[in-house]
Amino acid sequence: MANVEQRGQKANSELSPILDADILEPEKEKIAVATPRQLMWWKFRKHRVAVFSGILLIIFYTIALFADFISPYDPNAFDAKHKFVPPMYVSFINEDGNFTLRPGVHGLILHKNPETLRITYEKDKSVWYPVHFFVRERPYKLLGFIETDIHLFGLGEEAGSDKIFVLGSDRLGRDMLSRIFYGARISLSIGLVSVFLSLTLGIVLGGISGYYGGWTDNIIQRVIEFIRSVPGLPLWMALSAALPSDWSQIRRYFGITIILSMIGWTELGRQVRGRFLALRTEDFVLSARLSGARDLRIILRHMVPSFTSHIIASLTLSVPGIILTETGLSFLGLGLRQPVVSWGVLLQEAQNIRTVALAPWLLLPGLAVVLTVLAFNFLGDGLRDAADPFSR
Amino acid sequence: MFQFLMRRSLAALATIWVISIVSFVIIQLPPGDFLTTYMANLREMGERVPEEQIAAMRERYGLGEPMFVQYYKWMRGIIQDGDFGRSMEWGVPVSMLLWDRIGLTVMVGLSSILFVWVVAIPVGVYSATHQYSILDYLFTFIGFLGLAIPNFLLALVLMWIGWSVFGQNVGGLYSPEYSNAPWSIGKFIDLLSHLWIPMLIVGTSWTAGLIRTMRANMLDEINQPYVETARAKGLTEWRLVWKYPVRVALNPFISTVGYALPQIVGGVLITAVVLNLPTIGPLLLRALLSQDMFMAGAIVMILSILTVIGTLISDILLAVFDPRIRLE
Amino acid sequence: MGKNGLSRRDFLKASAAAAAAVVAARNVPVTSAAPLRQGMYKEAPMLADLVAAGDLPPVEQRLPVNPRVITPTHEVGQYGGTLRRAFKGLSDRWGPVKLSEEGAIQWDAPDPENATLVANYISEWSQNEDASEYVFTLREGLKWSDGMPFTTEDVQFYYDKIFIPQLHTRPGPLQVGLTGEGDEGIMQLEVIDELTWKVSFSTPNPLFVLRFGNDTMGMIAGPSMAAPKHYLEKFLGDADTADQALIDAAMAANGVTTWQELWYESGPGDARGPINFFFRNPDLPVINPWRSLNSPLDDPWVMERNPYYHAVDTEGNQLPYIDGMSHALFQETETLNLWIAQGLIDMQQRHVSSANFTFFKENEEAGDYKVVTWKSATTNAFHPNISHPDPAIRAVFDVAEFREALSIAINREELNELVYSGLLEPRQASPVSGSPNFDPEFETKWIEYDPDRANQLLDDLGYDQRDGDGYRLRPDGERLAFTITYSEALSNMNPDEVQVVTSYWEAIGIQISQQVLERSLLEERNRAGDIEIGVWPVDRSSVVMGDPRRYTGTIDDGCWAPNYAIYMADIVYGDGTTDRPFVLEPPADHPVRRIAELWDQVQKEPDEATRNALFKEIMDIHKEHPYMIGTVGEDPAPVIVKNYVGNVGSGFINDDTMRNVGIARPKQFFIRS
Amino acid sequence: MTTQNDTLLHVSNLKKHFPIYNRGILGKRVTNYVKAVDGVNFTISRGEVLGLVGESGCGKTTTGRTILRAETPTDGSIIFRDNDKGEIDLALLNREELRDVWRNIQLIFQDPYSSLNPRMTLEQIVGEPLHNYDVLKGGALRDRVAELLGLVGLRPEYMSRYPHAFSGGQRQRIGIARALALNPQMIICDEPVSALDVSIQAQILNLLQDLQAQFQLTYLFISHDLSVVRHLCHRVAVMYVGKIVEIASTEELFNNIQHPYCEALLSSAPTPDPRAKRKHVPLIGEVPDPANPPPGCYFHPRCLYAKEQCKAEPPLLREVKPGHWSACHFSEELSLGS
Repeated sequence: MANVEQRGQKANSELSPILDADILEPEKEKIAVATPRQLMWWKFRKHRVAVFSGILLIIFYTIALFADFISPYDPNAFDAKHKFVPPMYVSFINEDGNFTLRPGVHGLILHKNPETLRITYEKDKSVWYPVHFFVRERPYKLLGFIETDIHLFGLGEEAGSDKIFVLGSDRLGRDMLSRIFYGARISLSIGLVSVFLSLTLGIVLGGISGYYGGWTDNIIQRVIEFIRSVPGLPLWMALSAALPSDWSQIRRYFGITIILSMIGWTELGRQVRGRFLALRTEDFVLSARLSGARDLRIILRHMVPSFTSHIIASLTLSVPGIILTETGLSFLGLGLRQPVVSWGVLLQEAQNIRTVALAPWLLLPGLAVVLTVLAFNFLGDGLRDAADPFSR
Repeated sequence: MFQFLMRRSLAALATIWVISIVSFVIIQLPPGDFLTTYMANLREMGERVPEEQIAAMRERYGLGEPMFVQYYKWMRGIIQDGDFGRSMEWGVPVSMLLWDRIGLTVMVGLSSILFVWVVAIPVGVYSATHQYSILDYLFTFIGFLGLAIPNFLLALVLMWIGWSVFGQNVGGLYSPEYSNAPWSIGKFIDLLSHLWIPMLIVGTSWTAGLIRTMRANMLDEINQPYVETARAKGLTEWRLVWKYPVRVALNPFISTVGYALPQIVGGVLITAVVLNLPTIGPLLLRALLSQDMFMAGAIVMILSILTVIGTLISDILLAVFDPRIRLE
Repeated sequence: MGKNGLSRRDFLKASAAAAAAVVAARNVPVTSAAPLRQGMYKEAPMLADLVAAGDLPPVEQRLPVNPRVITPTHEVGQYGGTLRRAFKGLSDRWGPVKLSEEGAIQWDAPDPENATLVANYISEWSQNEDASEYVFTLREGLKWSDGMPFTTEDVQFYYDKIFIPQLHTRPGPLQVGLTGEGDEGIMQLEVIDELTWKVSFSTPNPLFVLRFGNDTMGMIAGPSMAAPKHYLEKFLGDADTADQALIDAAMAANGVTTWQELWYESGPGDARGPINFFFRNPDLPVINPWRSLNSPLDDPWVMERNPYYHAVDTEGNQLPYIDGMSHALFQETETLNLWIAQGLIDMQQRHVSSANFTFFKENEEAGDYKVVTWKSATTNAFHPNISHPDPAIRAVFDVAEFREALSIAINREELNELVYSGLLEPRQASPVSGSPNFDPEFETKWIEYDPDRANQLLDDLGYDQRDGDGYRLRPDGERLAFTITYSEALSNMNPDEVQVVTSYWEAIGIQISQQVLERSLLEERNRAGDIEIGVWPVDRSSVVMGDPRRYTGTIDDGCWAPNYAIYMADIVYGDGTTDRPFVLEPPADHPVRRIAELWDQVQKEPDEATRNALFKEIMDIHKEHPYMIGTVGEDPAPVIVKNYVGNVGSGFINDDTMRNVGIARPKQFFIRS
Repeated sequence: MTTQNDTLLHVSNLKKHFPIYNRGILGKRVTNYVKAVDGVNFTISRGEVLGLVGESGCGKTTTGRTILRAETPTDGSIIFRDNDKGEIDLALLNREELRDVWRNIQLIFQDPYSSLNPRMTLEQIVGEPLHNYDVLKGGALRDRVAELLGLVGLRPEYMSRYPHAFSGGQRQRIGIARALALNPQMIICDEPVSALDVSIQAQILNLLQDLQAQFQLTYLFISHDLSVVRHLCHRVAVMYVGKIVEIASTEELFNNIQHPYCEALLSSAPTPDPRAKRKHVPLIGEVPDPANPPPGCYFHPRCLYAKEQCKAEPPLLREVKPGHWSACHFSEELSLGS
């Protein structure tokens, strides 16, 4: 220690002249001291579609999180008087035919064909219900702990048994809008949870594989090759079909999640391994070791940060696959089931061409799926492009 | 080359062996043994089954014996007699039900791959040669859309349009009048007129990825000096592009078939369920839902083996085209 | 009571009474109508051509001396045409089978009002005083579809090689040939002459004919109690008559490795094998109106008329009218629905669900068909398990007031409207209107929607405390919470109903969770007896005595006291050797003990009045405080009938006991040219 | 060689062989070895700068890294005389013990781009060793980093910048600062200037030289560039295919070449003095594959003076003059060099 000080003193007195490294102008200096995350963000910001997709996804996830606040109705509340109501036009013309600033909907008159029992609705121009905001209705726990009964919008008490169906209703008179919102909870979270599991598996196994190499690497590589060479869907179908059917829906949800991630981890594992292999021989990793860093610090402080951005990008790109698979499995009747509401479950209910011909709005959950998947793909693309701000 | 072939074939065999174990596990997965399921199915159909018969079947299928003995018996049956076990639901050997459908499954799969290639290669080349043009963006967008729309949803929407607009049931692979007819030109044309729908549905989800691959490969190649040289020699742009860069760009493209195959099989499967195609897909779904596990296990196994073989073939093709692969 | 344009309750009041009358055993012979004079028979043009070409003997020689005469439902029909139908393939055997099966005694309904058991390929039958002996006489000159004579040798062959009496060491529930008293209870056969045979039992078996009418006893869709010996004996691998070349060819064609497997599918005696089941063997001689032309693995599977069919219409036209049937294969019911709407189906009842009523009706014109409605002898029901292994749960469910509260908490009108478009009838789980056991009081027991009273009942039972989430608490402080266990395949019952009923019960403060099981697992769990509330439609509610297992609780696929059922099965059928574990014995004075005793007596009681009175007592126990909580029932069972198809009646009862489509007598359906 | 007391590092019989795998039908098996370092002996005295020269692929970088134990040696010993702990054989140390050694031996990398973690600021990079060995913390660490940056000619204000803001030369200075952080006794400079522009090279070399003088550092200076070595080193060792072929003081070596390879190497290098007349000895042929070196003297296929003996008998490194070692059978007979 003393030695260091002493030498330091000496060095100070004999400083070599400072070389003419540039004093940067503020703009460049900003870049010079920018953290990698900032650089990535600056690069990402330029990718308009990706930014837009990101915003869209934030909106979707917010909806999922606050589904009970935003949804006008209980997603499972049926209503014999409002089966197959088509999406309603929100109108600004009230019952007197006057324009108002407050949006509202007209009442419906139900007709039932006595022969075919077909139900049709006619707009009742004489009745107009304004949409109220922050109405007090069925109680719920916001975010699971705040007890409240305030909902974003609704028709309020004056509408009696009449309802607003922005996206129409299904065969049991359930509000499609509320169902899609609630369905987002399952469908969007299953992607994240599953990706998280995949990531854990992928990082642990891929990391072991890549950092230690040798026979561990060999075995893990063979497993990955095997999983990738087998057609996934039949396998997932078989595995989900084999989930004990006396499981509760929650267990089933996690069962499906685990099945999805069992397949999903291979791609991540491969990438993590590849990164580890590449990084392991990087000079800066060796230099860290020579600087006395122990394995854990090398992995966590040096290796992991330098591929997190890539991993985040590939994670983002693997979420849609999982969402699609969940939707597909539920659609086939092998995934989640009623009364759980997920987009796949909703689409399974739309499987029926006859029903869809009568009520095409039942396909709307499909639109939600497509938008989400598109958004994730664009976002992932943007992130991937931005992931490597140091590319020389 | 011989070493390469041997190595790949051995690897494929090993994979198939693991698949057989996985399939066997699938057969064994449902709670209880398949006999209880079978009996329940019989009762659903209105049969009454005496206990004696149950005991007789238990004996016949070697139930109660250790797992590996059952596995051994099952494998022996497959290898010796092509006997995949008996479909509980249909009451006949699984193999009797599968072969026709496997043929059609392979056909739908191959034609989908063909479709993907026929679309993806020229579009990819165009996108690369006309980078950032309006059509390039359009193709990218459509491709992404194809990637984002689940196969079954697309099938559903097509069915719905077919039904509500044209009053036509677009499902199936044949019109009713041809379904039991022997092969003829008429039947073939009829088949083609039905085939394009599943082809389109399965294809859309894959063309996107392949267009992007092709475009990227082309961009890499097209900026190589040799292209400039060729251009300087006065080759027409058309010949210039198609003669060299496309060929080179195709190499990594061939290798994508290997990993695309498992996914295409999945796509064919789920589409077939919606469109009621007489392929293996609806059979698998039904087997799974009714826990007809010998059937399900056999289908998973056969599909997987087909995939492994397909991948092997594409590997070998690639090695023929691109000798570097062999050394890897 | 007419509703939604559908007739209700005008169904088989009379018919079922008639059925009951048949069951009321008489010891006078029941014979078919007198034979028509020779030379008056007419035949289908396609057969006439064959006769003219010398390939077929004339119709008089093909028909028995005294053919069965069938009165057409509406009119004398026309010959010709192929009826297009759909099926789900090999496993969907009951569709084609019920169309064409031929029992010695068969249900017959010239109109829905008059369903009776009649002699079919036999000319008459009789029974002795105590119903322990039955004598049957074949129609003289009856022939197999290959022209070979049908004799009592075929009956003996069936008894020895297909029924195989040695197999039946222990009786199971409802086995037709058994009475339930050990070895002696097994049906004994005695061939009297070429046309006559006798079966006997060691104890009275008064329900034999009734059950015989709904079971072809193993020879599915074949003649009950007979098999074509001249053909089948060649396939008996261990007999002198064996033809090894034929056996080898059949084994190869069917992918089996032993000759026994040609005979059975699952085990000895099931007669569903590839060789002795007409559905799978086009070469098998039959006496059905149609015979198979190809394998059901083909698409479509087709049938063609049997030139030797033994029945004629009132004008002497040999039946059937229709030349052939063609079954197209479908995987998803959805596909069938589209085919129907496109007019590709000529007549179909199986797989046609009332859930799609509106769709079928709306496409009547496009598809050129009519939707005819029948009525299913079914009531959808929830089954609280009064024999649950947990005494606390048992104590909740086995209280009439609790079940009443559950029952009246259900708004059946709304449920009906919501899930079934108002097509079904709110009712208690009870025999359907028109059944001999129909009881209007039973039907309406506890069905009035009254949530206030339901809450009051629960309060009075001591469930008046509620927790923070608003659920009722049991006196022991546990939440009043149950799991409904059901399968998505519930015949015609829509799983949506479970969602709706769940919300009704939640509304009276009972927490309900749901568990969906694959069907076989549901049965498994039901056998294990630990389901809390099961869901299952109560079917077989027309001629209940023919198959009363829903009410005795001894059926495997959903019942109200699965653990007591083991005990009851022991009393009713058994010799104490059932292999199911004896979980729980009903308490000493429990009504289920009485039900078991009563049913045991009913089965052996030769006197009709006494038997009916005993059986009524069983139904009255159920009526007093229903164990099965019925919701809505009497499903209108839509039947698709192309406008050019004639003689398909409407308003028939749709029940397994009466052979579903079979009761409309498909052999007299015809296609108008 | 120099007296034992002054010896800081004594490398003897150092070997580093890399296995070659062949993917057979049934997996990998080792078929051969690349003998990257094959029995290297030398010593370095305290305060001495030893140059290690050779064509690329001759094993000089591997030698450096093996001494540091970034690679595990196949055989041999690496005796390091630590100030406090006395003599240690680096070849025998485990990972934890090596951590201690790395306080005293450091490495300067060839590539200034890949050797700096792009996700760390200068402060973090240069402070890393101080942090890891718990030498300094917080403000003191920051001060020391500032001081180190000053030492290598960088402004302390740059501390919060990331490497991407710096040029190659500047980056190499950062690497040097990091190597100096713990006041090591010895630094292995692995071609520290070969990746830099020629104009920058001199600056860095001067800096290294200054620092060496200032702190009495010991360098193992690895380079393929003879002129750089001549300029900087006290002694020079020349490597060829995993072996040292000649070792002597710089003056001695450049004036009195004893090995034909060195002669060829020297004659192909540009000389700082264009007027100096030198015999031009072309270096013909390829460097042999270290997995399959030729028999006898590895250099004989390219040697102008090769004789029969050279093809059969591998020459030993022997002291042909006091302090001048050469591995040629005929060192004494040949008259080489200028």
